[in-house]
Amino acid sequence: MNWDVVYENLGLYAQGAGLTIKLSVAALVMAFLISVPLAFARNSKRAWLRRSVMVFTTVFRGTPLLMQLFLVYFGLAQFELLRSSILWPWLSSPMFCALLVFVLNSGAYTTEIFAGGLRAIPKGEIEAAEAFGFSPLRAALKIYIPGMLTRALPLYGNEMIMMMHATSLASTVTLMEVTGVARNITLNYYIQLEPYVAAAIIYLALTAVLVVAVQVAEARYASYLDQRRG
Amino acid sequence: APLNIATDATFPPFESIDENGKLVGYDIELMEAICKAAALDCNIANAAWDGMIPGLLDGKYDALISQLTVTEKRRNVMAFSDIYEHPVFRFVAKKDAGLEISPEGLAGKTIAVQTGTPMDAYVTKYYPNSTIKRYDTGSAPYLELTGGRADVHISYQAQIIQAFLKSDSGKDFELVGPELTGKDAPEFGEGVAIAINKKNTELVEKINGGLAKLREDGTLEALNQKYFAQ
Amino acid sequence: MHKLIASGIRKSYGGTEVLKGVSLAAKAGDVISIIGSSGSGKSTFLRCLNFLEHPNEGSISVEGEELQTRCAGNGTLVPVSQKQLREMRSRLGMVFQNFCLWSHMTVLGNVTEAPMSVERISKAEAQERARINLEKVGLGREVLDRYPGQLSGGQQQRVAIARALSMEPQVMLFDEPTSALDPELVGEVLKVMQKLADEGRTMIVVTHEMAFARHASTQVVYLHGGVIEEEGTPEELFRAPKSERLARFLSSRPQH
Amino acid sequence: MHKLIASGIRKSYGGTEVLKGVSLAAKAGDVISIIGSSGSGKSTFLRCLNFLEHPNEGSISVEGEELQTRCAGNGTLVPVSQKQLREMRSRLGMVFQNFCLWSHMTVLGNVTEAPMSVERISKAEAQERARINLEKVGLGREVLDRYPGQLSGGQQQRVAIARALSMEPQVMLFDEPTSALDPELVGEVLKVMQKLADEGRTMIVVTHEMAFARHASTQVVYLHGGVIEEEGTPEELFRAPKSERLARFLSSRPQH
Amino acid sequence: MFFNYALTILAAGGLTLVLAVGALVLASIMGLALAFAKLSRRPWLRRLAQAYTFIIRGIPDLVLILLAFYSLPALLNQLIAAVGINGRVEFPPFGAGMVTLGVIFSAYMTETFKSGLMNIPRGQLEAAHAFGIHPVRIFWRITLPQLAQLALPGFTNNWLVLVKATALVSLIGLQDVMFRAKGAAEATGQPFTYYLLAGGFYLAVTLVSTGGLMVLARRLEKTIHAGRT
Ligand SMILES: Nc1ncnc2c1ncn2[C@@H]1O[C@H](COP(=O)(O)OP(=O)(O)OP(=O)(O)O)[C@@H](O)[C@H]1O
Ligand SMILES: Nc1ncnc2c1ncn2[C@@H]1O[C@H](COP(=O)(O)OP(=O)(O)OP(=O)(O)O)[C@@H](O)[C@H]1O
Ligand SMILES: [Mg+2]
Ligand SMILES: [Mg+2]
Repeated sequence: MNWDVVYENLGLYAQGAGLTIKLSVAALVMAFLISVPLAFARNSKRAWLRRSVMVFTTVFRGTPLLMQLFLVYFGLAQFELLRSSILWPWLSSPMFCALLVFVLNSGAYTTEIFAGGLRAIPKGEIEAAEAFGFSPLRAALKIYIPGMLTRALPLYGNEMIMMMHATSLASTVTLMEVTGVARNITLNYYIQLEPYVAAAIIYLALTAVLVVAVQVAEARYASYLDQRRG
Repeated sequence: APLNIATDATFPPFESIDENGKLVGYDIELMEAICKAAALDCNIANAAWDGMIPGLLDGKYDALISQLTVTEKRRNVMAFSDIYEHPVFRFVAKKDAGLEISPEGLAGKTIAVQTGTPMDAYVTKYYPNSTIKRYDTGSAPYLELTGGRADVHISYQAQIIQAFLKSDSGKDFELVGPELTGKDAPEFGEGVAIAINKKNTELVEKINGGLAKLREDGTLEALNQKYFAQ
Repeated sequence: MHKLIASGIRKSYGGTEVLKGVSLAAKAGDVISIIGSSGSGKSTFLRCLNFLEHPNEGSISVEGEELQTRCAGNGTLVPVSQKQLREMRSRLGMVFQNFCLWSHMTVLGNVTEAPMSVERISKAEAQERARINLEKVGLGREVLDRYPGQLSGGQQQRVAIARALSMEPQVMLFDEPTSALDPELVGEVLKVMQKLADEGRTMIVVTHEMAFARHASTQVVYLHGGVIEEEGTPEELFRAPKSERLARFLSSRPQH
Repeated sequence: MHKLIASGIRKSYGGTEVLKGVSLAAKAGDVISIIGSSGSGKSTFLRCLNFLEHPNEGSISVEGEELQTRCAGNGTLVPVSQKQLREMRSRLGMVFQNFCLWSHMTVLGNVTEAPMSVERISKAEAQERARINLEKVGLGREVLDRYPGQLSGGQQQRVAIARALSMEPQVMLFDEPTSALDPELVGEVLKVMQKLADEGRTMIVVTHEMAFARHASTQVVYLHGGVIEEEGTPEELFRAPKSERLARFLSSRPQH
Repeated sequence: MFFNYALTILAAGGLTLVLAVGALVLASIMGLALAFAKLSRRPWLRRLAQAYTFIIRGIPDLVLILLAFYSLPALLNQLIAAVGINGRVEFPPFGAGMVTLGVIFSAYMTETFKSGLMNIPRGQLEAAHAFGIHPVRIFWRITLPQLAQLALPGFTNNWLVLVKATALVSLIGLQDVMFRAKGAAEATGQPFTYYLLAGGFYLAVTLVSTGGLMVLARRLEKTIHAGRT
């Protein structure tokens, strides 16, 4: 076995893990923030709003993330007009492009998850809030969002993990996160198993953090879903 | 059963697919000729780079032909046929960019390379003061050149001409700097050869036999003429 | 001034008309019982009063202010101003037939949420009020931190009543507020309602408790098939029902 | 032979013991009313009878056959054989306090599902039975194709009763079967239950209807705080309650 | 030229779809079983399912497929050699790819189905049990129709990710849409053209499948949420 190769490159792995965490956290936080309002819009009574959100989620869920990243990072750069615009300093940065795409992509999936959570709230509970004259904001904060999040937690946990794995695509735009580091080593040392297993261990550890966080949140906030009885 | 030979057909003019999905290119023609000369029953398959070397080590593939440069490190894990070609490496940059191709001249400039290639190893070692950006695919560095994110790119001269300079987007670019070969830096390797599973010494001999025949009857020379004559 | 006026409420589901023009006017301190057989439209009417169900026709005013409505595409009335609707609703407390407690909140959360969110009173004050109201309906401190799913049916119903009380509304709408309660508690809850009535609070109560309708209300409305078949003081209705249907309805009550 | 025997049923939630050893025996034709204040454990006990709630201690036999149980890790009893449990349950019909109709099935679907699934009778036969039972509880053909969400509270409750009847069970367990009904219907449904009793069917009824407990049952059990505080014939209990608590419970019933 | 390349790329669509559908069936069946295990009363079963979903979701798909296709047979072959039997284990790429994808997505499906199951009103299941209906029958008649509706958003998400994850099988020598698109992109130096074409293929699959699932959802929603509360 060639574990010493991994050992020699531990520094690279640490940097890669740092970047993976940075990308995941930033993407997840921003995707969360855009998904909550979009989930409401997705269930809106107004057809045009509902449909526009649906177009967004369909396009971003419907095409490969790699392609989205490719188009934004390499594609936009081919337009002379953009290169000379004030947006260029951002668009020329791989970090910005990768984050933009991750947020939109994960936002699309998360929107659908949250929208489903909203639909699972018993109608009577919503009517009760209406009957008391809750303002839309208060009803959202106190009734809809807690009900939605607690019901969507297991699915949202899935999405967080998938998003974290998906950050591995950042290496296609030169951001050396964990998978990129592992790939680099396999290409340079012609060993396949060890570098990827090392990467897997890092992902496993990060996943453990997410899974435990979701479990704690479930136990703390979603336990009421277990206790209902007929 | 026929021999399974893999190639990563993303590197014109050496190996790529034609519009019908058929494998074409210098390496492909050579391999077919070798098989014929050595009376081997061969099946050349298109494979992803990341799965190729494990496939060879694992016995799923009997040989690889994919412009593999022979290096010390690679010899540790696989066997090679006799060297059949000594590739020329060149830098490419925008016309009239006035770059001086030397470690000092490219200091502070951005060099794009494909990850894990001899070119990567070369610039990593000799251009410490340049920013080196690494990409998964052969074409991405060209997009970076045209998009203005990279100043120079280094690759196989034949590939630069075929994949970039001949195309529309490459019309503003030109080859720059000296022609580099294995004699200039050990990173470029001893030359290009066919990789064969270490245990299969018999196949190494058969392939070398075929190669020798091609050398004698002028087929190899004809191939070189066809692909590399300027 | 009337606390609540509903006039000419009509409501259809699909093709069938469930309410065929029902009107009602309640002054301060009025306790109006709505009785009638199952499926006669009692719940639907009560839900129209605070526009949880959009009627097809009719109008609602609370404390002299009429809710502005316009006709939507599907033939139902919709409020012109959501703000006005909200404002109006906050003056109407509602106890649902099937409780509709917020399942993700504890009992304390259920009872403190509305005053904190709508009236904007402090947490401490809301909790104080919650404790008083829960005590009124006979619930002790041990249930405060339970979720609705961990309560017995009667406990849930009482939390729903306490939740409605917590808003100190001008008009209370009750949909069978004692259905899941044992006689002892029925007595207790009715006493609470009586006290509210004495305080001058207006109440509209859909009920199957004839005893309550008879003894505690100032007016009784008998709904049948989506129309008011008969209405009047409890005296009038229970002593000498004019309609034959009402007479039959009243006579079939279990013999004691 | 006893139709149903429960002995020494104990049940805790977390730390609190809700049932502290409750026993009951019902012969053919017995109508046993379980009364008691809210939270006293009535529903829990009824649910233990068909093992929807796993008791911590105690045993259940139906028609002389005892349900085999063993102690699970968490201190509750679990059935040894799921098949035996299923077989036993199919002889016990249950009407839930909050109906628990299957929301994705129409009324007809709700009422035909169990006999078709368990007894394996034909669709036509099940539908025939369904119509008879729905008629018994006063529901006409117009509700057959509605979903539970489109029914009034009373209608839902009656569908739940019809659903339980459709299994023609040996023993019927009712959890407040008339809570959402108006007096007229209460009368109707009680008549149905009376008829079932006359047919010799055994019934165990958690109820707040003292009239029913008094006039229709052969035995009354008063639960308080998880123990049987008093039991006996309705005569004994209603005429001369021995326990002071029961006396208070009975006296507080709304005055007519 | 474009036309022929496009045909070559789209011809791989069949492989992508068959692979994805096969993996989906496997993932759904396993996911359902594991979801029930996660909600089981038996602690060991719960923990087993938890460990499974944790490990499978924790390891990147790429690593899992490399391990399953290259390392696992190598290990088996070493074992076989050690025992002294003559012969070699070799996994067929198509089968191995489908099974690996199925296993990976079964872990995600587990969470999806679990949350759906938790949102079915408990009382309705209790009612079914109270009549002595057989659990299998309860599953088909009561649980599944409601689960189908509740789990649909998560299920759709998983399916869409799965369709695109089939691109991983290029690592084990299979040629899917993305692999061919990359081949065409590199051969012609026109990456945008061919990646957009591949994107169009996936989008079409998405539109057709979400359209179908939406019709299904609407039908289920009509029945379950008809009326109030
Ligand atoms: N899941 C649970 N967790 C904790 N406590 C519970 C749970 N379920 C019920 N309880 C408590 O157990 C006690 C008995 O409940 P049960 O439902 O049997 O009462 P009940 O006699 O049927 O009352 P009601 O007449 O109001 O329906 C109540 O105090 C209730 O709060
Ligand atoms: N969403 C709906 N779609 C179709 N019909 C409905 C709907 N909601 C209610 N109905 C019907 O409207 C009628 C009136 O219902 P409502 O709930 O107002 O009755 P109710 O008087 O409150 O009866 P109960 O005393 O049983 O609660 C009933 O026949 C009911 O079936
Ligand atoms: Mg009603
Ligand atoms: Mg109860």
